[in-house]
Amino acid sequence: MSEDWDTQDSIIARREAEALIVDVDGFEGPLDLLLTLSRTQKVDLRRISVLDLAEQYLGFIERARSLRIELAADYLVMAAWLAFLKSRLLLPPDPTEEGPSGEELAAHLAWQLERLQAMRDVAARLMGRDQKGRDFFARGAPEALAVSRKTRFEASLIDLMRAYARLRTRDDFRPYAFDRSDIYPYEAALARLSALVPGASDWTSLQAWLPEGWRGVPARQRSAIASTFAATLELAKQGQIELRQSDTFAPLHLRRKSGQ
Amino acid sequence: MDKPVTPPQSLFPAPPMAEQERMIEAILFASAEPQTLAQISARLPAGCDAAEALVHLRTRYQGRGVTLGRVGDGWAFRTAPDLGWLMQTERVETRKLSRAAIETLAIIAYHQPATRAEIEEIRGVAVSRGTIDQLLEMDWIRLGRRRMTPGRPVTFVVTEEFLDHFGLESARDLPGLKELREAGLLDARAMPGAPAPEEDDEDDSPRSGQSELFED
Amino acid sequence: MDKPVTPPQSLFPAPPMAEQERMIEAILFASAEPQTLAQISARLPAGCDAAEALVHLRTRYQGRGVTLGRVGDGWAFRTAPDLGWLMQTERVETRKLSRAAIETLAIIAYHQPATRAEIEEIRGVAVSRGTIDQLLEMDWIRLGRRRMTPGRPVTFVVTEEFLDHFGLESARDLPGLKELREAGLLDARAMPGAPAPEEDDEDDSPRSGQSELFED
Repeated sequence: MSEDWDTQDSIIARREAEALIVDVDGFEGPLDLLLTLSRTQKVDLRRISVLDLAEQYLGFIERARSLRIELAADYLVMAAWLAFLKSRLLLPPDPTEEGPSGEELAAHLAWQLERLQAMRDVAARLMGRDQKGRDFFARGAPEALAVSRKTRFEASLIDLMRAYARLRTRDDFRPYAFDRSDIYPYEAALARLSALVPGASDWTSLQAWLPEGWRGVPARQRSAIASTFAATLELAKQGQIELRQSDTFAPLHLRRKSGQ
Repeated sequence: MDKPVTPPQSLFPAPPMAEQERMIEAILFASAEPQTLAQISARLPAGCDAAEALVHLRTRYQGRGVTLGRVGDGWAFRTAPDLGWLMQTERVETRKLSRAAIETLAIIAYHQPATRAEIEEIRGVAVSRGTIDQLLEMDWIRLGRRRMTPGRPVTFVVTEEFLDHFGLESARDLPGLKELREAGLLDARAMPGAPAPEEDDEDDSPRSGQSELFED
Repeated sequence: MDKPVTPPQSLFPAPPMAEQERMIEAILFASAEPQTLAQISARLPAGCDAAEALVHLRTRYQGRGVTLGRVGDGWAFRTAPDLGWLMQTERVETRKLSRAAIETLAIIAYHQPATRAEIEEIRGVAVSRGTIDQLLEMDWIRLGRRRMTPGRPVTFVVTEEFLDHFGLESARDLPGLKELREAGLLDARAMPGAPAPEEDDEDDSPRSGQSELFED
């Protein structure tokens, strides 16, 4: 059937159709292609023959296939739908069959094309308007005579959404890294211990020197013990404290060095 | 002579209208961004009628090299468009928008609030990555309310910056909007036989989009 | 009638004086810097008398809210000196919100009401007191209802001010992860060999802070 149609087709139209195939990457989807094909009918979009258009489209797909041009799936879906539409339009309506008539479907397609064309037209009109920064301008030197200085923190919605996206996908690809939340830094331990040592005249277990909130939870306690222990070594080295351990793995005790 | 109405709580009479006009002129000249009536009023002394003063000011600048215009809820001075050719030095090269981005923008503007699915249905093709992103980043579109349909999709609407950029007082002034609406091209028409478009269960957000602007 | 003097080299007569005034008005309005007479003249069509037009323009703005004045060698519009007080609130320094703050804010917006512990779980690091204070002070978050769990921790929710700033109608309008990914806002470039990002919704937070790696 499409061959008959091919031979009847004028050479010019065939050339145009072939140019379309070569340019298939230039189309933004099947509707765009249909809209381009519809222009060859040289009538108002409202009076377009959807049947002819379906033929043209199917012919296009046919030729693209014969030229072994890969078409994206949505072009093929549209072809299948148009073939279905064509059969509905050509065959007398089956009274037992439910669903919309071929005419209704065709009208909807024509409307979709008209709508797409309309959106393109208004998009062009929009871009053709005078634009800020090109045709008209805002004040070039906005004044800000300051008396009160206030810091305003700025963040855009994009920043917010990106921050969230980053957080929620971080686990997918974050390289292994130490997490710092349960780390009690050595500097903090040293500062804390140095401040407390003058009051430590009696032997006290190292455990008792751990800061509030770092006891009990194993991960935190471990870190606190390590850094506090390192701090005791430093203070002992400086001669500020004495350390005592009765046995291997026995609790470590410390006190202020006598005479300090 | 009609005196400006002074609210009873103010101890001082409002400045004369000519003075109010001067103040607004100063405020709007000083700012590159449109200022809303509320923002202007907040900076004026008590008892001022910014709305009236703006009308006077706008008339005063008619036909001048700089004109006073409305941008959504705001007001701003802008140079007259016919003098744009004088401003080569100030011209900012904007990023060239792809055809897809321009069409997507137009669809959002004319159909707002529009969901991604609606944009795709109209263009007949998927919205490519980065298109929405780019328009958001340019501050030409923003998120609207979620559609109260299954899946509660996000919607997009155009911003004041969009209106300002294209010199539009409001989204109603989009070129050709009325004709499109009258031609039924802004209707939400489903494919015959397909399930009808889901109605929002919130009565105050009809699916008709822009067309509702014209409903009286 | 005195015609503007046209230099012999120009084929076209100079624009009328009123038009020259308009042009200079637009140029000075849009310029970021004061413009010298020579700079203005260079931008005007041949045959214009910028010096004379400036005199006219200056007279026109006398007593207005903005005045045309000399600044160094150049000419510029400036707020009338007596209205300087109107500009007082104008000076605002803008600084980018810190990464910690924007992340905390994002978590509250997406998960509200959110407790401090929940924020820390998602971020994987402790939230400093200052970050929360800053967001509270900016009026972007506020205290929500206490969580009915042991310790009855306080929760945080976003404010109207937040919605206003980010141009949102409600926090529920924020796109979910899936939508972010579809909009190209979320780069799904996974590390080689890493599993593909799961298609989860914002509600089912896996709450998998790295801290649990250290749990016994």
